[in-house]
Amino acid sequence: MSLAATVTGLFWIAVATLVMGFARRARVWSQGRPADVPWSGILAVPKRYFIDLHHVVAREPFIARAHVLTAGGAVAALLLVGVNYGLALYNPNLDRAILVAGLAMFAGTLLIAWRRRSPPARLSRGSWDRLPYTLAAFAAGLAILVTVPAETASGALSALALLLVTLGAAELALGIGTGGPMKHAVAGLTHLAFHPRAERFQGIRSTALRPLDIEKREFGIAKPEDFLWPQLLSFDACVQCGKCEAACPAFAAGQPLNPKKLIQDLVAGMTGMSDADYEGSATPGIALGTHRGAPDRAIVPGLIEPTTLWSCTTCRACVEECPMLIEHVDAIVGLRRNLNLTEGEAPGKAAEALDNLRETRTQGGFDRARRYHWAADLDIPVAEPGKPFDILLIGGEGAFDARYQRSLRALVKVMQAAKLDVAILGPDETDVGDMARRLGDEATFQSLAKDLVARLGTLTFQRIVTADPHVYHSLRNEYPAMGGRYVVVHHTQLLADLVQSCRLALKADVLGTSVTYHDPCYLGRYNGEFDAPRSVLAALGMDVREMQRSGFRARCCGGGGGAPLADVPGERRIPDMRMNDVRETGARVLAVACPQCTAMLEGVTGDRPDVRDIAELVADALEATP
Amino acid sequence: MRYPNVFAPITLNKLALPNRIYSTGHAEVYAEPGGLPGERFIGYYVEKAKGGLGMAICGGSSPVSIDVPQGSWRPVNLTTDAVVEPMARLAEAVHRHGMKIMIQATHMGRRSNYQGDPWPHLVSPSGIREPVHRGNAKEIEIEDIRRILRDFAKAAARVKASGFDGIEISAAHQQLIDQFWSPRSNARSDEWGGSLENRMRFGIEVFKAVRAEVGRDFCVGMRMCADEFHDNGLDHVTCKEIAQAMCETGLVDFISVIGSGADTHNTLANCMPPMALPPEPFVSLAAGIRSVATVPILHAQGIRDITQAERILANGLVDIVGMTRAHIADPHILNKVREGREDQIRQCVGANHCIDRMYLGQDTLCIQNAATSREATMPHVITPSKGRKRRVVVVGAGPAGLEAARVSRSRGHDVVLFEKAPAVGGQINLAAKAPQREQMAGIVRWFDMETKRLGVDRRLGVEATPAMIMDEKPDVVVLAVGGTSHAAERPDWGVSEGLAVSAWDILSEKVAPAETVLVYDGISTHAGFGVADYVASRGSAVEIVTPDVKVADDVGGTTFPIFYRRLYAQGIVPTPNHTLERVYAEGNKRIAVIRNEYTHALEERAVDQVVIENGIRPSTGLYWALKDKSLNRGQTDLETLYAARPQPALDEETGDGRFLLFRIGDCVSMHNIHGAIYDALRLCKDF
Amino acid sequence: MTNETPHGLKRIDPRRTKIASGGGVPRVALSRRHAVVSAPELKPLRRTGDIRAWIMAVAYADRGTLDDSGRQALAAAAILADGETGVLAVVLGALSCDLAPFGADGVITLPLCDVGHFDPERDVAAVSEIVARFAPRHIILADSPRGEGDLGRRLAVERGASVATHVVELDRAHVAQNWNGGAVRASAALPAVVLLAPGVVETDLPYRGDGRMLDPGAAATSVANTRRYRDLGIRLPDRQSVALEEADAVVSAGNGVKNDETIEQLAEALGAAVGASRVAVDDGRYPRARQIGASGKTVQSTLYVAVGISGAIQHLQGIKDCRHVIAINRDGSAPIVKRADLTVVGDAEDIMQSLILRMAQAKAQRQGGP
Amino acid sequence: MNDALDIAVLVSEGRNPTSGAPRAARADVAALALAGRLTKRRVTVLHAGDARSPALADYLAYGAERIEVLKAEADDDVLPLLVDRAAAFDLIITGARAEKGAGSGVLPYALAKALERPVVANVLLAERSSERGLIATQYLPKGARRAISIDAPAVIAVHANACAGRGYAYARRLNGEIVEQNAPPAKTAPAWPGWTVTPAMRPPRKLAPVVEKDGFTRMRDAIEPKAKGGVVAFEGSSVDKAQVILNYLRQHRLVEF
Repeated sequence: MSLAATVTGLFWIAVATLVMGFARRARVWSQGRPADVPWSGILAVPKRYFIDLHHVVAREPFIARAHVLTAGGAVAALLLVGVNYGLALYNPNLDRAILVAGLAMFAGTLLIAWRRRSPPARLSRGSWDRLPYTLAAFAAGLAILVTVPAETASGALSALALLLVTLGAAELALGIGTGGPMKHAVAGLTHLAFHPRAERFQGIRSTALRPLDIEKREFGIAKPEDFLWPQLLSFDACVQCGKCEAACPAFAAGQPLNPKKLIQDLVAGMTGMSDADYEGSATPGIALGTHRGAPDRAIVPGLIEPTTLWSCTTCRACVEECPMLIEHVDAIVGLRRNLNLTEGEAPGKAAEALDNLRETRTQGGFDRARRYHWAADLDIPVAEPGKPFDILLIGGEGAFDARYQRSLRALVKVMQAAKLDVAILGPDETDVGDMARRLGDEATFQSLAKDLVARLGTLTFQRIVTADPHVYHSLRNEYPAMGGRYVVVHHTQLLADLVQSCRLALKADVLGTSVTYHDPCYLGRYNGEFDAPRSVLAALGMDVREMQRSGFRARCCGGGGGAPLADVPGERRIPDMRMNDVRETGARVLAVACPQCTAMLEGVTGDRPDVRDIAELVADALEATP
Repeated sequence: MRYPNVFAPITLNKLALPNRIYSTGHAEVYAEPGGLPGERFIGYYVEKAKGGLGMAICGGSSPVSIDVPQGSWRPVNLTTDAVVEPMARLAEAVHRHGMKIMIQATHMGRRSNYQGDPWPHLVSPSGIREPVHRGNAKEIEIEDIRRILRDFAKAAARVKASGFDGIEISAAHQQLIDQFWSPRSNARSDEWGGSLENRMRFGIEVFKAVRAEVGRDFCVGMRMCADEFHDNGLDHVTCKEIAQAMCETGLVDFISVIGSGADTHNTLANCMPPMALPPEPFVSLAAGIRSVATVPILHAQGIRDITQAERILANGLVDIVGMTRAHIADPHILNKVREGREDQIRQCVGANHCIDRMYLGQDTLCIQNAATSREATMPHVITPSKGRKRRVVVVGAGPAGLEAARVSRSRGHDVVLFEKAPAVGGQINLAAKAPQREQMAGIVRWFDMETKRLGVDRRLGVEATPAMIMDEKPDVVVLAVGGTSHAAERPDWGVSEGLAVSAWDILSEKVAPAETVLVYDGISTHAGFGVADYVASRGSAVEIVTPDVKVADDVGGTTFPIFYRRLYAQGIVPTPNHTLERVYAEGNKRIAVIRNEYTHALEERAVDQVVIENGIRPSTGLYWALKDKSLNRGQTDLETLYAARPQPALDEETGDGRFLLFRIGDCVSMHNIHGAIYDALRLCKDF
Repeated sequence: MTNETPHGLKRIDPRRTKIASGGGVPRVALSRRHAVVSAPELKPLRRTGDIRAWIMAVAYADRGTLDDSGRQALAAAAILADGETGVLAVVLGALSCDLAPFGADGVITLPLCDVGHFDPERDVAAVSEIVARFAPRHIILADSPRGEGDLGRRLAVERGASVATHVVELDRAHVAQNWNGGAVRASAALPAVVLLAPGVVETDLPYRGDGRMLDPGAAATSVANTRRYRDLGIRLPDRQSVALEEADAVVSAGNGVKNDETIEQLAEALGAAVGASRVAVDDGRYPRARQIGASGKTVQSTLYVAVGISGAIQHLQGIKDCRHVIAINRDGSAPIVKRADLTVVGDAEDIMQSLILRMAQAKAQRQGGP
Repeated sequence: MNDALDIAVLVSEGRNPTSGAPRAARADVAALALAGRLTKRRVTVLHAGDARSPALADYLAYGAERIEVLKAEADDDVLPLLVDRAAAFDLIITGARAEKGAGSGVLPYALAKALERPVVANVLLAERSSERGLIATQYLPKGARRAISIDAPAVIAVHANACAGRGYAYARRLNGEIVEQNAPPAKTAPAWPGWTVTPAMRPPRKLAPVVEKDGFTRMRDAIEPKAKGGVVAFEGSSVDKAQVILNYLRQHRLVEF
C-alpha cells in the first residue's frame, strides 16, 4: 500500500473514530433534560465562533494569534487532507496547500508550547501540556508527508512521518470520545450551535435567571441529568484556561470556590468520574480525589460541597471572561435552588433573611412602615391608584440602612432640584426578591414578585428609578417573566441624563478632586451600564481614575448573591481586596452606585478614601436652591 | 437600623415631623427691638434646621398681651401685626431645610416685674406676689380675662398668618394659665377659683378662643408642669387630672411636659437641669402624664445624648424628646447621628452658661460652642482654607488653645499643639474636680477627641520654649497659655509664706484639705464655692468668706441654687461682705483677719487652713519673648477681629523664621471658658 | 451654738460665740463638725388592723435574700393588700435577711426547697401545704425562668386555680398582659395566681411588714414521692458569651485603671463581664458597646465592681438596679462612694492584684479542703 | 437503642412580631426539630384549631410530613381535645409559649397534669439516655443551663431559643399534607379569665404604693441619686482591703469559696 493510500486510510479511520467518539459524548449530553434549542444554531456557528467567541479570546492577543494559527492551520489542513487524501485525489498542488496549513499550525503550536514553559497558575497542566506537542507532531508529520516525495523518502522517514501524523490524529480524533483536551474543539463548536442563552449572540446581555415552574415541581438541579442537555454540552466545551478562576473574587479570597473546577466537577459528574484526574488548581481548602459523581447521583455534597455554591457572589466575572461562553452562574444558582427548595438549606444568616422575607416582606425583618422614615421631611408623595405620576422611586432594602439613607436623601434632593415628579410606595413597598432568588429560594422570589407586580399594576407611572442595581436588574430583566414590564432606570442613568440635559445647576466645588468609580456587578456586567456613572463624574469636573480592574472586568465588592449573609470563611475578605485596588489609584474619593457596594466597601477598616454614592456627589455639587 | 425610634416620623394634628427630636421654646434674648425676629434669630434656627432637627419651638414665653413687660428676656412680640412679616421669613427659611417651627405664646400674669416698659400693673388670679421675679400683681378682673382671651386669639392668628407650623401655649412655669390652676396662686372663690374645674376654666377658655381663631387643623399644643414640688402647688396627681381634662376638650394637639415648678429660686434651677442633676430627672413625670393623655407627649430636661433619647422613646415614656441645650451646644446632632459620626457630637455638659445668661437678660451663648447665636459671623462647620497651607503652632491646650488647634487644623493647616501638662484641658480639669461639676470635663472630652481625629500634632507634657517654637518654623504662633493662680495678689495673705494656699493647690491635690478651713473667694465665680464644696465634701468644717453680697454672686440663676443646696446641707458657713485682710500663724492654727465691708470692723477666724480663690494672673513670659520677633509684634487687629474679618497680617509673607504672633484667652486677661473659645474661633476661622 | 429642741429641730444662736483674740479682734474658732449618726429611719407598719386574710408571695431565695423579681412579687402583695390583709412571704431556700422592709408580715422559709436543685414536685407539695393552711386570696410570683415561672404554673394547674402569667400591669381590680408580642393588651380580673413580668412593681415601699417568722409546719419536710425528675446539675456559661446587660456580675473599668489586663483577670476570677466608664471608652481602651451609663448600657447585675470610676451621675444611672456595688477608688469622696455598698480606698492596681491572689488562694483551699 | 418512642408534636399558629403575619411559631418549629432528633419514627404533628390557618403549611416546609388538625374554634378549650389525642404518645413536645394570643405557657403543664406525666419547660435540647430515658437541657437566665433527666412518657415544652433544625423547603410544603380530624366539637371553656383585649397604646402602669410626700421630698427624690451609705474602708494594706472585699463577697454569697 502506498503512503498516500495509508494516509487516506488513516484519515477515514480518524473520521470514523471522531464520529464514534462524538456519538458517545452526545449520549452523555443527552442525559440532560430536553431543551428547546433550534437546530438552525448550527448554521450560526461560524459567526458565533469568529465574532462572539473570538471577541472574548482576542482580549489576550498573543494566545488569540497562537490559536488562530494552530486551529486555523489544523482546520485547513484537515479539510485539505480530507479533500486530497480522503477523496484520494493526491493532487500535489493541494499538497502544497496542506504544507502551508501544516506549517501555520506548527508555528502556532510552537507559540503555545513556548508560552507553556512557565504558564500562569490558572492553566491546567497534564494532558493540556501535552497538547501542543501532539499537535506539533501532527503538523510536522503532515508537512513531511506532503513535502518529501514518496520515491525519495526512506522507509524510516515515512514511518516517522506516519507515526507523527497518527499520534496527532489520535489526539484530534480520540479527544471527544475519551474526554481528552481536543474534546473542546468538537464540544465547543457544538456548544456554540446549541448555547442555552442563544440571545447572547444577538448582542443582548442575557443575564436574567429563568423562572422555575415550582408548582410543577421544578426544584432546580439535584443531579447532573437535571441540567438541560445544552448545559451539559457547554461544560464539555471548557478549555480549562482558568480565566474564570483568575477573575473569581471568591477564589482570590481563598473561599472554597473555583469556577473552573466547578465546571470540571460537573463534567466528572455527568460521566460518572471522580475529580482525581483534574489537572488545574484545586478549590481552596478542598482536596482532590475525595469527590465523585454520577449522572443520576446528587451533586451536593458528593461531588460539590455546599460551601462552594454559597461562596459565589453571582458577580458573573467568570461568565464574562469565559472564551467558551459557559454560564457558570446559571449552574450555581440551579444547584442552590435545589438545595433550598428541597432541603431548606440556606447558609449562615440567609435562613433568617429568607424567613424575614416570607413573614415581613423585608430582608431584615423590619416594619415596612419604617422604610421611608428618612424621607418624612422630603415631601415625597406616596403613590396612589388613579393619580398618574412620572417616576416611581424604589428604595429597596438599603432604605433601612442609615448609611444608605444618606445616598437616597441625596438622590431625592437632586430629583427635587430637577423638579421631577416622583412618588414612592411608602409602607406598601415590598422586597423585590433579588436576594431570595440568588440564594435559590425561587418560591419566595416568585411570591414577592407576584405581590409587587400586583401592587405596581394598580398604579400609573412612566418609569421606575432605583439606586439599587440588584433591584434594577430584577425589575428590568427578570420581572417581565413574572408578568411585570416596566421602564426601569438606574439612578446613575437618571443623573447622567439630568446632567447632560443641563437640568441641574452644579457648583464647581469638587473640580479636580480625584475619584475612582467601582462598577457594581449588577449594573455593569449584568446590564452593560458602564458609561452613565462615569459621565456624571466627568460632568462634575472630577479627576476620574480607573482601577486596573474596572468596567466589565471590575472586581466584585463581595456583596452580591447573598454572599454577605452566607459569610463563607476564606483567607481574605473580598472588599479588602477591592479596596486595595482602589488605593492603588490614589483617588481621594471612591464613587459607588449600589447599597451593597457602599456597605461592603465602607466596612473596610484602615486608611481609605471616602466612599460616596454618585448621588451624594451630585447633591453636594448642587447650587443652593434660591 | 440604628436609632429607629428617633428617626420615626410622627404627626401632631396634621403636622408631620420627620423625627422625634425637637428643641423646646426658650428665650433667645435677641429679638430685635420691638420684639421682632431678626437675622440673628433666623440664623440660629436655620442652623438647627440644617442640622436635621425635626422641629423647633422658638420665642420662649412670647407674650400675647401688652401688660407683660418684654424687656428682660426680649421675646417675640405677639401683640402686634408687625411680627407677621419677620416670622414669615423665619418660617420660610427653616422650612427650606425641612424643619418645622412653632412659637411659644403666653401671658405671664404675675411672673414678671412691673419695672420695664410699659410699666404695667401685672395681673394674677389672686394678686399673690411671685417670689422669683418679685412679681407684684393685682387681682385679675373679668374684663382683663376677656381682653387676654382676645389677645390669645389674635396672637394665634398672627402665628398662623406667618406660615408657622403651630403654636405652643404655655401653661408651665407658673404663667397665667397655671397661675389659675395652682392653689399656690389662685385663692379665688368665684367661678375662676376653688374647685379644679373652676381653676381650669381660664385655660380651657384660652384654648377655645385660640381654636376658634385658627381652626381645627392648625397645630395647637400646651406646655405644662407635671409637679410643682410645692406643698400648696400642683402635685403630679392633679397635673394628670388637668392633662386628662385638657385632652378631653379635644382642643389640644400635644402636651409638652416639664418637671418642677419655677417660682422659687430652688425649683427654677430644676427646669433646665444643671449638670448636678441626674440625666432625664423628670421623665417619669412626663410618662405619668402620657399614661392619661390621648395626645403625643413632648418632654425635654436633661436629655443630652441620642442613645438616651432612643432609650426613652423605645421605652414609650414620651413621644418626642426635646434636646434644647444639646442643640445649643451642637445644632448638627441629627445629621451627625445619621452619618454615624456620633463621636463628633459636641455634647452639652449642662453648665447652663446659656440659661444663666438669660436670667441676667443676656443673649443665649454656649459655653463650648462660640458659633451658636453668631451664625452670621461664626461658622459651625469649619471649611478648609482656599489659601495657602500654614504651619500653626498653638501653645497651651486649655479651651482657647484646643479651639485654636481644632479650627486651624480644620482649615487644613499643619498644627502643632504644645501643652506642658500630660493631658489637655487646662483649667477645666481643675473646675471638674469640684463636687457635682465633674461634667465640665465633657468640654475637654470633645476637644480631646476632635483634635486627635483631625490629626493635630499634639505634644503633651512638653513646656514650649521660644526656641522650640521657632524650631517648628511656624507661619503663625497662637499663645493660649492661660495663667496662674492669683492667690498671692496681696502679700498679707501669706501665700508665699505658706500661711494660705490657693484653690488650685487644693483642687490639683497638691495640698490636702485640713480639718477646719476658711475659703476666701475674692471673685465669686463657680471656682470659689467649688473649692469650698470640695473641701467640705471631704469632711472638713468650712467657712466661705467673700466681699460680694452673697456667696457665688457671679453665678447664674440655675447654678447658685445647686451650690446653696450643698452649702447648707454640708453646714458650710457663708460669710459675705467681708474682705480678707491678712493671715498669720498662731501655734498650729492659721488666723484669718477679715473686715466687714460695711462696718469696717475686723474679725478673726482660727482655722487649720486658709484657701484662697482669686482668679488668675495671665502668663506672659512667652509673649514677651516672642513679641519682637513676630511680624505683627503680637498685635491682634481689633477692628477686623471684632468685625469677624480676617486679620490683615495674614496677607504677609510668612515662613523661614517670619511668623505672626497672636494671643488669646486667659493669657491676655481672665475670661470664662466661652470667652476663651470665642477668642480662638474668631481669630482662627480665617487662617 | 446648736442645740436640739424637744421637737428634734436644730436651734441656732445667731450670734456665734466669739472670743477676744490677743489683738482685741473678736475671733471665731471653727470646729470640726461632728458627724451626726442617725439611725436609719424605721418605716411605719403597713398593716392597720388584725390580719383577717392573706396574700401570698412565693419566691426562691437568691443567696440568702430575694432577687429583684422576688422583691417585686412581695411588694406587689404588700401594695395589693389592705390594712387587714397580711402579706405572707414563702421563701424556698435558705433565707438570711429580714423581709419586713420588703413588706412581709409573715415569713415562711423552706430551706430544703433550694432553687439550685430542681424538684418541682417537692416544691409544689410544700407550697400547696402552706396554701391549704393559709388560704391566701392571691398567690403572686415572678414569671421568672429561674424557677418561679415554672413553680407558679405547676401550682395553678395542680390546684385548678385561675392564673395570669407574664402580667405587665396589675392593681387590686385587674391584671393585664401583652398579647401577640405586645401588639395588644388584654386585661382581666385579678386571678388566684399571678405571675409577674419583670419591672412592673415599685419595690421601694413607704412602709414595712411585721416580718414574723412563721412555722412552716409539715411543708418543711415535704419530700417528693415520685422522684420523676432528676436534676443533673447546672452548667454556668462562659463569661465571655453573656451579654453585658444580662451578666450576673460586672467588673467595670474607669479612668483610674492603669492596667486593663488586671481588669480582665479580676473579671475572670469573679466570672464577670467587663464594662467601662465613658472616659475609658473615649480613650479607645474599650469598645462603645462596653460603655455603661445613661449614654451607654444599663446593667442589672447582682454584683458590680467599679474600679477607678468616680461615679459621674450619668454612670450611676446605668447601675441603679445593681444589687451589690463595690467600688475600688483612690478618692474616698468620689460620688461612687455614696452609691457603693462597699468602697475600698487605695491604689486600684494593688488592691485588684491582692484580691485576685486572695481569691485564688481561697479557691485552692476550698478545693483542697473537704 | 431501640427506637421505641412515639412522639406527638403540638404546633400552633405563630405570628411574626413585626408584621403580624401568620407563621410557624419558632418554638414549635424547634419542637418539631427536637422530635426529629429524638426518634427515627414518623412524628405525629397535631394542631388544635383551624386547618385553613396559613401558618400550618409553613410547618410542612419546616419538615412536618403530615399535620393532623383537631378542629376547634378560636375560643374553644382545646385541652380536652389534645388530652384525648395525645394520650397515646410516649412524648408530647410543644413550644413553651404561643406567639399568638395570650401565650401563657400553661398548656404543657395542664396537659401533663391531665395525663399525669412529668413536664419540663424551657427545654433547649433533649437527648435519649436510655430506652425510655431523656436528658433535657433547660434554659436558665444569664446564660446558665440545667440538665434534667426524666423518663417517657413525658411532656416537653421547648424554649423559643432552641435550635431550629431544618430550614424552610418549599418542596416539602408542596409534598406535605394537612388532614382535618372530625373531632367532636370542643366543650366550651370556663369563663375565667375573661380577657378583654385592647390595642396596647400606652406602656403598662407600674404598680406603686400610694405615698403622700411633701413637695420638697418629691423634688429631692427626683433629682438626687439615692445614697446607700455603704461601708468605706480607708485603712490597711492592699491585702487587708482585698480581704475586706472578699469578706463582703462571701457574706453575700457572691462567690462560693
